Amino acid sequence: MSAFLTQPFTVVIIPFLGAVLIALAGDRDRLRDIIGWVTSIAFFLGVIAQVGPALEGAGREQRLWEMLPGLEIAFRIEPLGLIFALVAASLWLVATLYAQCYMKVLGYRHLGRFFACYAIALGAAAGIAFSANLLTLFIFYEVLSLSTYPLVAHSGTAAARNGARIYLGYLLATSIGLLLVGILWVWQAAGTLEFQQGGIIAGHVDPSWIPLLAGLFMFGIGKAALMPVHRWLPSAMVAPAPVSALLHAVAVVKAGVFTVLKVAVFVFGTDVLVETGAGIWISWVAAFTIVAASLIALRLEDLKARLAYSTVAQLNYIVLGAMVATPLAIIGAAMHIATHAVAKITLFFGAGAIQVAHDRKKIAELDGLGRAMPITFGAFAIGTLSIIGLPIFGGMWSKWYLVLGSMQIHQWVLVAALMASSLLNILYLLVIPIRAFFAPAAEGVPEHYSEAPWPLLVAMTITASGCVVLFFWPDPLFRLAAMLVPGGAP
Amino acid sequence: MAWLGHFNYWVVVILMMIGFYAVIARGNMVKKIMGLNLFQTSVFIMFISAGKIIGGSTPVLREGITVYSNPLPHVLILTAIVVGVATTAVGLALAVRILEAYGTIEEDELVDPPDQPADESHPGMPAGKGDTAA
Amino acid sequence: MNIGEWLPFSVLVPLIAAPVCALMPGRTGPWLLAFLGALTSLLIVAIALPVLWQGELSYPFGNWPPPIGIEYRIDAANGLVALLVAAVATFVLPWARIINNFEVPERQGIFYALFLLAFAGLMGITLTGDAFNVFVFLEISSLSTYALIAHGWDRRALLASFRYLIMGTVGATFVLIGIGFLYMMTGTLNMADLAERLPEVRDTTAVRAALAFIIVGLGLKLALFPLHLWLPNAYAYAPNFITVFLAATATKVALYVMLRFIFTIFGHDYSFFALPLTAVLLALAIAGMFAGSWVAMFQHNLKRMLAYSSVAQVGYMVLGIALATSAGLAAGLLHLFNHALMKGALFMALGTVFWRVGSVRIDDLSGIGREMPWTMTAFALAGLSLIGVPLTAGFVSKWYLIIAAMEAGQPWLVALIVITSLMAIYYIWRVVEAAWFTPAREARTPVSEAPLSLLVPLYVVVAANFWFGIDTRLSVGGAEAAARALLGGSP
Amino acid sequence: MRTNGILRVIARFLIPLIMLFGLYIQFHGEYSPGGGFQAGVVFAAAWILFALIYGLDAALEVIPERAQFVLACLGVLLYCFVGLLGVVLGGRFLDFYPLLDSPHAAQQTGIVAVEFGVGVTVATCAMLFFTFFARRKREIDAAETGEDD
Amino acid sequence: MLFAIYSLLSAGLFAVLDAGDVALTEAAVGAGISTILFLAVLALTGHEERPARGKNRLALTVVVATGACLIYAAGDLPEFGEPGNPPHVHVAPYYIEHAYTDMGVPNMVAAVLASYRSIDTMGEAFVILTAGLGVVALLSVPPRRRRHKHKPGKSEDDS
Repeated sequence: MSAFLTQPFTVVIIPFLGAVLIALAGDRDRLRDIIGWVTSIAFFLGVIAQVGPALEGAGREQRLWEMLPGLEIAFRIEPLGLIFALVAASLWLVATLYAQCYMKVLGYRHLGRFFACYAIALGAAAGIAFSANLLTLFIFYEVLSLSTYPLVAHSGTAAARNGARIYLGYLLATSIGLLLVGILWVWQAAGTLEFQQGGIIAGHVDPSWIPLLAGLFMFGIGKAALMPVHRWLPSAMVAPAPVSALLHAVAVVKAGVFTVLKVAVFVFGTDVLVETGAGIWISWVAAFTIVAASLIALRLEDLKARLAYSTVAQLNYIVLGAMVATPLAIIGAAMHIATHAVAKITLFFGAGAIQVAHDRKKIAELDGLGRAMPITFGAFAIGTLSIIGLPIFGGMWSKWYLVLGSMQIHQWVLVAALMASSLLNILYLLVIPIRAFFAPAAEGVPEHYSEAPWPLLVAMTITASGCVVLFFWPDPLFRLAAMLVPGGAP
Repeated sequence: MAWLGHFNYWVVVILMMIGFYAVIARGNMVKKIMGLNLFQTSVFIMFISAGKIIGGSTPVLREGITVYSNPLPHVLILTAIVVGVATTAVGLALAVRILEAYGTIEEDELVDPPDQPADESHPGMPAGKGDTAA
Repeated sequence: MNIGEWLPFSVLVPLIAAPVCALMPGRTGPWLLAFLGALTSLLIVAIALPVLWQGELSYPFGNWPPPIGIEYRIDAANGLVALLVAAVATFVLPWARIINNFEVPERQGIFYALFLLAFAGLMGITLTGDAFNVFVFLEISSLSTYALIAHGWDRRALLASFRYLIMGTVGATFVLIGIGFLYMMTGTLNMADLAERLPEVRDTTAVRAALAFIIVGLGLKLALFPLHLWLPNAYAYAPNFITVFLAATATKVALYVMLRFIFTIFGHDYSFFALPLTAVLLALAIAGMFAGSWVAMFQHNLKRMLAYSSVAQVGYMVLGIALATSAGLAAGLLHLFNHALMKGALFMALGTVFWRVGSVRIDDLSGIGREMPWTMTAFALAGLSLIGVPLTAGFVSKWYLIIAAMEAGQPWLVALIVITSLMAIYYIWRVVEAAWFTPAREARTPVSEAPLSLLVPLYVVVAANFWFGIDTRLSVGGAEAAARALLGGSP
Repeated sequence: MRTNGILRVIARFLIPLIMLFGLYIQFHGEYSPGGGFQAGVVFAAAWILFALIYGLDAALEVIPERAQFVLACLGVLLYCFVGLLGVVLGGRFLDFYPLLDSPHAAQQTGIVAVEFGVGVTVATCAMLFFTFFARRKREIDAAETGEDD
Repeated sequence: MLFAIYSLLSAGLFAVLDAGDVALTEAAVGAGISTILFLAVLALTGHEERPARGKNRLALTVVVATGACLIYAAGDLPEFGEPGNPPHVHVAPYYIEHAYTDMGVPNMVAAVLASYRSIDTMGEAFVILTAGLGVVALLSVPPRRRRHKHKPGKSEDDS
């Protein structure tokens, strides 16, 4: 029985069951909140239970059923997926605290639908994390796209509908138009879609075609926000803050870059990527995206939009790492999934808290607000520093390995892009808390203490401290990431 | 000789083309159905002429006759004729109803604005069941 | 008793039930009889199916050995199609009862008798092994279909029915001409016998013309682009029950007959050699896929939208067949099966909405998702299947179609399939958005959810979409067995 | 037309003759050209002629619309019944040999029976066509005058 | 009228081609029933017909294409009336030789129709029944909307 309870599929199914119960609970607030808590805690425990075996190198495997001949729905726990699942599960706990308060304070309606879709999105993320082959992954990838659509369109205004339409349009079009084609190509060539260390296409696809195939995958995984398929991410910012925080800083976008990493390591194989040069051209696109997105972010006045472009840039760190494909770069990319998630969710929480407390969205309106909301902006500052990659914050480690990895293959342009991005980060992110604390107050900003409700503050504090914790205790994360590359730690 | 050997067939082709042309080009629905009849009859003739054997006779067993024409096409065409008259009847019934509903059976005059809400004076139910059955 | 002896009764039972039904008064009796007739057919075919997968069965009528008499010759291919037709009839009828009481309140005895005739006609076309018998049963089903479509409550139903009658009769006559040529060249009408005797005369102009006439004639019936003109209005204005039934079965049966002629009677090596069939069918399929999807994107009447989408979906099926490989044929057959499931569910959901709202125009349905959540959820789920989202039946058939296109060395087709799928997303999502994310029009009185008696059958069909997207043994296995049966001994 | 005496007189002779002819080709179909369809149509033609001369109402008194409808259904049912009888008696559908011991007699019985079924259906359906089309004219006229205020 | 004459002519043609049964049927159906139906409907619709516009060229193309296809097919069709044609050497001889021995029926057409291919004939009976039901269903709806076009919104209950 306990063996069954800790099977991967059981973990994946928990949020789906929770979603059904939440939908049934509908508008009964208390009942719905309790179910939400129970679900997220159960999910967290389920993921935690996978860590031990995985660290010993014995990740569980579960084959459910054969959908088409040779194509199974199957799950397998491996280190990368576990990193992603851990991040999603632990941050869901925090986000539950945050979201239940946020949605009620701002008076949103149809909360049953909202939290049900929220839970489904998490379940889909777990399905992506644990999938053992491309087909299973693709299925949950689509479930994730579809289940987040109602969340983005939640408010039902014309702007929200329009944003949601762009959002879904980009994600479905790229996934069906490019990703699925890539998957079919792999299936046609290799005869399998099973993830394997070292890749499955080596020797099956003519090397001269591999750059094209890699392009199909990398642009097909629209959730990784490689330019020019990044437009959906700013569009998704019409969603309520908890959605932007957990889904568009963690679950959805990380599902994208996770898939990128997974495909790079387990479908192409790092050797193939390096030898055929397929990785390099895409890593250049990623580098371009990093710089371009940072430059765009500089010019944006809306706080959430700026954060969205920052996310675009940060996601491409991971794509870049995956495509550089040296062991250090892969480790850096895997770690960046976690470190960026913790930092970015803090920033979005902050943006939401500002909205709840003072209903402000424009950056110019935040001058001096830090004195009124010290906790919010303190957390915001920590998140920013972590993203920049300064010591005592977790973001440093992942950036460090990414830069090292790029140096190993003498791609100085990529190194330069990463460095430039750090500088730009200071310019467009760090200035926000600095001005909030030190600039003269903008119009209407109160001078006395007026913070957001306590659940929001608690949530932010937890994630901000997470940034610090990851600096001092990166070892478990590092060990998991190192298991991805042949020969373990470098 | 080949041309003469197929003289039956040329009749069929000409009839068929006339009938088919009437079906497509005629605007009047009754004329269309007449064209359809003509079109079908030409096919009947094709079948029947395929069953004919020169020097043969009607396939009813009689003393002193050894060569009979092929009975199978006759059977098929009996069926086809009935199908034809059945189609005619249904088509004409439809034409009558269209005449009543639109006031004309000329194709050119039958215009329904494509996206108008449904015509409400049809004997069918005009609007939904609403909440009455809830 | 041998199941082969019972198979013809899947046609005869509904056929005999029809005149009885016409004589019955009231509403319950005719409906029950129709349902029992369909159920009997379904049971007979379902029991026989495992036998059919092993090989073919023959039933000579009147005990006259073919080709003297007429036989029913049933193998995996027509077994699968017959199962589909019978299953659709059986599962749609429980839903249709309330719908019909609303849309066709009077003379239901005749209405259900006509339905039984249409149903039996389709079954007869499917099972028969005689070329002329195809024509006779084709006319039974066509004539009853014309009359059924005219039962629609909009006056445009009459016009749609008339145009269908003209085009359908022309199509049937074309088929008859083709059969006539075949008879004149071989002297037989039995399909198996024809297949045996045709190779002797295969290089004649008459046989080639016969193939052309039969393909054009059946192309009219199955709404192959550009011969689809009758279909959108016929589907849009027919009573909803009839729309569901036709959309799920009629074009499929016509397609099956075309396959039977192309592959069994003429032999696929001949068909694709004598005429440039691959090129022509491929071009028409692609044109249909794009034209259908494109027009569907701009329809206001949702039934018309789905009808145009059917034109596009027929394109997918023909695409698979045009590849002329066994994988392509299996993919086409699989889509034939799966498309029936998804279009059935979609039209059923729309019919349910119509029953409440009295309209299927997209403007009238804004906000309906909140008033009829279960019905519209069913629509959205079936829509996912139409788009081809994984875990649905639609995904499986598109998957096979794409694999078949790649195997046939035509990878560019993949792009076309993908693009039209994206168009499907657009037109399905338009409805979802109107249903849930648009405020209701003030002019429309709010409605409530449909009762369980409508929702349960609807969800059974929706569940089938997911069942055959997850457990593909029956559909894929059936399609592959059917493809083998159609290709016969030829490799 | 109804007032034309000559027509009436001729019709009085002609209609029974046509009906007789119909019956002849119905039951003599095995021996000479003719059979169910032709007989049915000829029989219906006689009735239609009657209706044209004496009026539809008079004709409907002879064979009411409901009777036409019921007979049309019964005609095909007779056909099916004969077919089923073959199955019940151990043969196949529409197998006439099991009907009687003598093969020729069995076949002839079967053929006559099914031809009769066809004849009934064809005759009554043809009458139904005529009834409905002819009556429509009257109904429309009535509706027209009714609406003309 | 022309239509009836055409039907009679074709009936005559059938008789010449040894198809007595078919001739009888075509005479009764084509010149009889169909003509009466057409007359009945023409009485309803009136005889005037507008000249059709626009479609003629398309129609001509389609018809010529069909005709071309038919003529193309003719090249290899067997010649008229030759006893050696495929239809006369396969299946049909069985009927001619065995119809009488099998069932003692001298009229081979009747034998084929009602026994050898009786399921076709049954189908045919059902076709005519279908048409009957269809006509009944279509024309049972009371006629009251002919003036609809001119009086939109007028209730139909006053008739």
